[in-house]
Amino acid sequence: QTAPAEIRIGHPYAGSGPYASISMPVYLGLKLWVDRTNEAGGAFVKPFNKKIPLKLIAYDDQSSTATAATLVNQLITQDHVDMLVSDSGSVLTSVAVPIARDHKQLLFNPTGTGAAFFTKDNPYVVLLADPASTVWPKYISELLGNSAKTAGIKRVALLYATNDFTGTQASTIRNYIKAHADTGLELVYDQGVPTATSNYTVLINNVAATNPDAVVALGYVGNDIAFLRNLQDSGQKFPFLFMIYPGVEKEELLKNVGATGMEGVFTYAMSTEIEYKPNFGMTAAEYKKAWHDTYPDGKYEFGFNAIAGYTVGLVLERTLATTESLDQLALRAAVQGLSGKLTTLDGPFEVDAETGAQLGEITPVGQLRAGGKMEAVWPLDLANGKPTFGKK
Amino acid sequence: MADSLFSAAGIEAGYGRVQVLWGAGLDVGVGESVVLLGPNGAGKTTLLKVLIGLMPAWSGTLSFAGKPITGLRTDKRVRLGLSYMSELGVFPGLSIEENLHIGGQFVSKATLRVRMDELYSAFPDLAARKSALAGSLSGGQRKMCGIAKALAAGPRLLIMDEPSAGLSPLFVFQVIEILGRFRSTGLSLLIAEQNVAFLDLADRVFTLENGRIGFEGTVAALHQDDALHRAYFGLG
Amino acid sequence: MSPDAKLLHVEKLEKRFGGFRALDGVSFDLLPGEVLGLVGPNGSGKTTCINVISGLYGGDGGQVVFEGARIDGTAMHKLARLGINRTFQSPKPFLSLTVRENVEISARYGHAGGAAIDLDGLLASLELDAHAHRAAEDLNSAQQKTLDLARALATAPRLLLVDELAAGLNPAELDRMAIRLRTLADRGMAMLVVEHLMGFIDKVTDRVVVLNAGREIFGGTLAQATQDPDVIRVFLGGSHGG
Amino acid sequence: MHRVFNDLGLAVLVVVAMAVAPSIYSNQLLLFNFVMFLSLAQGLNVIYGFTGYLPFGYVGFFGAGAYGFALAVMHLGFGPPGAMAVGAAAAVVLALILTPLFRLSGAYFAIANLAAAQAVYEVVANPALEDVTKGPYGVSLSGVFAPNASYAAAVAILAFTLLLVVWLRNSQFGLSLRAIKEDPISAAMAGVSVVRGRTIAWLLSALIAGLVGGSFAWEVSVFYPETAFSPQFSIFAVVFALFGGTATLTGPLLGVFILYGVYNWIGISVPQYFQLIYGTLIVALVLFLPNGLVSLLTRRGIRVP
Amino acid sequence: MLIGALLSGLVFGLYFTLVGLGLNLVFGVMRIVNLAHGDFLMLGAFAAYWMFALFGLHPLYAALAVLVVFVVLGLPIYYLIVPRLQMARDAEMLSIILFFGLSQMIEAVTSIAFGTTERSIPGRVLGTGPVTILGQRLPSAWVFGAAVSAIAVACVYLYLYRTRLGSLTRAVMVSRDEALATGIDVHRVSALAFGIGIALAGIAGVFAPFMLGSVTPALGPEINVAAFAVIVVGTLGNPLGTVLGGIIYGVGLMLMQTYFSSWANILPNLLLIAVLLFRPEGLLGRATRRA
Ligand SMILES: Nc1ncnc2c1ncn2[C@@H]1O[C@H](COP(=O)(O)OP(=O)(O)OP(=O)(O)O)[C@@H](O)[C@H]1O
Ligand SMILES: Nc1ncnc2c1ncn2[C@@H]1O[C@H](COP(=O)(O)OP(=O)(O)OP(=O)(O)O)[C@@H](O)[C@H]1O
Ligand SMILES: [Mg+2]
Ligand SMILES: [Mg+2]
Repeated sequence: QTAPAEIRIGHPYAGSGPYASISMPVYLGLKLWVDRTNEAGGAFVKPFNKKIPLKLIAYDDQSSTATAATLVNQLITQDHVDMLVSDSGSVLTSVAVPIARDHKQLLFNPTGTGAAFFTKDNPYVVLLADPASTVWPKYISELLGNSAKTAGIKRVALLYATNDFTGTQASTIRNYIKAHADTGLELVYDQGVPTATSNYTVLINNVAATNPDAVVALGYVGNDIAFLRNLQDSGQKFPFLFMIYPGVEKEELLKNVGATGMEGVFTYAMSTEIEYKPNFGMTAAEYKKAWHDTYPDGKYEFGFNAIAGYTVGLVLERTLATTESLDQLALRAAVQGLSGKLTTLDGPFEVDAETGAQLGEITPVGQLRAGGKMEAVWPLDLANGKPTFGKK
Repeated sequence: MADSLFSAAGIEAGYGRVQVLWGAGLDVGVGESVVLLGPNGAGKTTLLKVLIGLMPAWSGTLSFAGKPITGLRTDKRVRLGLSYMSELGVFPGLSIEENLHIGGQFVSKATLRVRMDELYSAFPDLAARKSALAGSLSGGQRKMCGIAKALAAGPRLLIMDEPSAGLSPLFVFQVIEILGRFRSTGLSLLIAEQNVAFLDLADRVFTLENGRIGFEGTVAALHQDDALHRAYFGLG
Repeated sequence: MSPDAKLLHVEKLEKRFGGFRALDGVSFDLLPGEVLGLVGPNGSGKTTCINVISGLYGGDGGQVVFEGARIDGTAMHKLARLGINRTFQSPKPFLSLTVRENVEISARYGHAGGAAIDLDGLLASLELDAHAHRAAEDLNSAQQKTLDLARALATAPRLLLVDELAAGLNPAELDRMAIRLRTLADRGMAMLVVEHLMGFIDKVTDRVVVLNAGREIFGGTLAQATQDPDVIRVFLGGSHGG
Repeated sequence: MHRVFNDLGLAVLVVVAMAVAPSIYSNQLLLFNFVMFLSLAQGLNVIYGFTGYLPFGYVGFFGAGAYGFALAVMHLGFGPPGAMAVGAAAAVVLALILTPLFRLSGAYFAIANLAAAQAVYEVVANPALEDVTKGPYGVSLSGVFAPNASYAAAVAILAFTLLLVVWLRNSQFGLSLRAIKEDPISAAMAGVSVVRGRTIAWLLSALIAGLVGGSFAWEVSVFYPETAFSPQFSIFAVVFALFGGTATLTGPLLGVFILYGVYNWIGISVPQYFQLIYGTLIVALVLFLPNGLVSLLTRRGIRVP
Repeated sequence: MLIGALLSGLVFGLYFTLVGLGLNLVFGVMRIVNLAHGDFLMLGAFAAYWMFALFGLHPLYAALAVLVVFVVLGLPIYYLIVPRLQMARDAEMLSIILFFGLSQMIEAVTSIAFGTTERSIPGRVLGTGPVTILGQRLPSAWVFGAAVSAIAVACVYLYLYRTRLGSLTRAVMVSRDEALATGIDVHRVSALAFGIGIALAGIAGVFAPFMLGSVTPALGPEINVAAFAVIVVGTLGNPLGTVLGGIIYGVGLMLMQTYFSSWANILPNLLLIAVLLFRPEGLLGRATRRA
């Protein structure tokens, strides 16, 4: 078998519409990796025992699932890509899952964490840069349980945006609290709000009225910015506040909310904060510099999604380097082979052998300090600081 | 004959590719009242729309007070002292009072106030319902409002399209009487009508047939022509 | 007048718009083949009366009885099929359809029974045959009114409500229209004719009802009406004109 | 008489072309989307072209069809044909509930219909109904996934839709709808039951969207409420139908083939400026062809199927 | 909780009055549905953002600048698009599509120029700490936004009901044909109304980063839905109606957030449908006759 002239990587992304803000950084991260790899002569492909240049075929689906679906089909049936990377987020990934499966094409899924995609009978999907939604809140749940015992954080208010991503995390946390009632944990407020919610003043008032010790507010970037700004404006304080994006897209949040508004907030301590010791690819600091060198105008913020795009590239690179052939199932086997061995700037990589869901890359809980600094506070083995609680 | 105030010559116009007017022309003198008679579909409405500028003339010339106005927009013609009362005649969604204000848009506030008092006393029905929407009025009441609105502009020449259509006999007399009153203040009138009662107002008559001017002359001359008399006054 | 001989019986009809009483207890009867003129000053409620009888507006009081059955509250299209039809003060044809299609629709959907209508003959009798295949929007307003009439006649109504059909017609056309309506009445079609031209009313109607401010102020022949001081004061204004 | 045959001929041609297309071109999903938009644009034509009511929330029926399909599969264990019927029924029931909207006209109707579609979406996507609809978490129907069969179903729906439009264009009923569109009061006085006529057109139009939604659910099998209720479906159906020219058979078909063709072509060839080019194209088309593509012919008195 | 919800509903609703006002004006005068309204608002927000980021310009000055620039911008856009559009048979419906296209263009250009990240202006710019009214704490930026809205509404009201041009504008709203026949320069009146309409959107946009937390180029469509609800619940062409619509919307939203939070977004839709069905002419509208 002769080596192909290039390895074709297909990827739909959202250049506009509601998902553009999460999708563009992933696309640009992936593109950065492709460009860097090609500068170095391409990626090493084991079956041909040589470096082969990469070709990224990326289409804009404009945040439309119908368009995303046809583009995925286009990539498979017309462009005959060797590796197919889906768009970011669960909604735009969803349509690609059955199509890829139907065409027996492995879907490299960056951040589509919806639990429904991963079933035992479908070997054609694998989740790369995020743990599945049900796995993600593991540590924050534990931290809540621990704080109940050690710091009297018992009354929990849960406020979440009603979409797959945050809704699933909310239900994991809810289940944990119910199962650990013996620690004294108690849900005093549990409400979903539409994801399009952009003002939280009244909601914050209502949450405060239940006199909670801890508030867990789960939303997308826009929700979190609005929540934190409204919280700051209202002068309200909660002893314990957990949110997703202050850690996930810290730079963007800092620009919009300011460091003071985020001080003391618990959040996921992403790879942007935790210096994982990658055994492959750039470190977070190196990558951050590379990002700002490549995209200097600040149109696309450096953050977790930017890392996710690059991480996908690293996984693809390792997969090519270890696969037996370019056959799709062989690729899947190769990805599986990386499980537990690969550590990137995004943390340890670990895939559920049966479903393809990501089990690694679980993010510790961090807490923001003055000036926007973050300390990991849970689990203890990853912690470089101790959780502190505000006054009621 | 008085000095010419308004004249149109050789007007050709139509809708799409259908030509309706074939070289029609007429003139109105200062202080003169002219009635335009014509069977249905002769093109009276079309001619009036060309005169006021709501439709372009394909060819022909228009002049007002000695100035050419052929290509001028409607609003400019209104400023010069032309005023037009369409078949609809009013803004249905505005009150009677507001309609009169709009009619008098180019008139100074003080003048308008005086004129509106005059109009209200001429049209007591309107005075009684100043703030009613014109759209809730009956057909005839609307016509009254339309006339009042057109007069509010204080025009030198008032062009009207069938002002009597749908008016009860009493109102027809009232309208004729009111127009007569304004005519005596120097207003010129150009009225397209079917109702020959309006000939009482007319100094001169034009007839329009198939887009061309047929007869032009005084009312007396019209009466003398047997064929025309039959056509425009009927048998009964 | 025996009750069953009446085609239409209108009793104490009321209609309010907000606080305003457009009809304030109007009553009259109509026999088959009879032509009743409904006259009165502008705004006296004539059109409203037709609107209520033809089902466009629901009444606020009183009743309308047609051929012995109450019809107030019945939908317009059902009234059309029962044999009641009308024209509109400002014509409302189906503008983008041809003249012929306009009448075809009402013959097909609104036919009130009896022999099928000869549509071409109908159009010819109304001088619309030359325009049969032109869109209704190409007609002038008087022709559109005539088309309204053609559409109403295509349903073979037993009661025809005519709202200011003559407005805008020249005297010669008026005469022809009057003769047409008279012929229809002589064949048994009852009519309620609203009109301001007294000459036309005189030629067409058997009887008139004069409305003022939503109330009847007179009922009888036109000749009597022209002598009535109230009618003269509010409606005719000194002379009986037309 | 040969008017009908012209119309029928065109309908058959399109259906046959779409039926054989997958054997020539392998991006079947793209073809599926073409078939889907052909039906949606014609379904919209049924209500807008023939009665003048523009359902800007047309996707509501599409989504109802998709979710009707999904619920029947998940909760009733129906096979795809039965589930399609449930989807169609869901759309028709929704249309029945929305009939009072006909009291509105023009933009009011369009906006109210848009709001209605949003409201249905909010209900379906609400976590309170997780047990029924799976709320915001989306449905997965991988058990029935069968792209060839769902493609065939979509073509069948297209055939049904086109026949329906042919019938409307050549029947008395269709003529009465146009009368209602011109002037409902006059139509009533001509004996046409305005409510009945409009309602039938409305239900048929919803039925088509419901069926298409069902076939879409079957085709994609994994989707979220955002997917099934994406405003893009309404907007595209409207844009395609109007661009081609409504109240004809040809117009919406041309609209889909040309505009959706161009859409995909731009998307694949110049993805960076996709949205900009497509937006500009729409603006230009409306300005230069305000009465639709077929008006180029009808203006010259040529009858278009 | 109830009073808090009512009060912030009122304040938030006043802001949404401003959001809907321009759309109302444009629809009323031109009978076109400006589906790009939300995008003009978004442009206003980006303008304010950049003026602040580059020059530290206070949003109030930004609002004034936006007012001038947008009115001036509106005139060419009007003359390029609207007269042609109005020659179409069903211009009202066609406008929906045309402005959808325009909205796509605006979003695309903005995304290309500024990227897709969230942008905002620090809240302290409009005053620090909450304002206490009736014992309820409200973000001072909100109070600021509401005040500007109230002023804008008052100006539009004065314009329409107290100036000559304004009454001509209302005449055009009622009947374009009659306006032409009366000698009103319909295009001038309409172009100005269009400019004012998008300028109002732009001014609302200046405060959007405060009222909505942050903005991205994709903000437009969401805003449109809310704006439609507000203007339909009020009455088309009636600025006072828009105030009523905005307040009902704001209060309704906050009450829903308090008592049925996950259903909050269904409210504007239901409100809109309900009002249209029971009072098609809007809450303050007056009906006209049918025949
Ligand atoms: N908008 C239009 N489009 C096409 N043709 C028209 C239009 N308006 C009028 N016409 C045609 O132009 C001719 C003249 O119409 P016009 O309305 O000027 O006549 P008119 O003398 O005013 O009649 P009427 O006594 O009915 O008012 C008629 O044949 C009519 O069919
Ligand atoms: N839909 C409506 N809303 C409000 N007022 C109405 C409505 N319809 C009619 N009116 C009022 O009812 C009264 C009677 O109107 P109607 O049209 O019946 O008069 P009419 O006798 O037909 O007058 P005309 O001879 O001028 O046509 C008028 O004062 C009118 O303003
Ligand atoms: Mg005329
Ligand atoms: Mg009347």
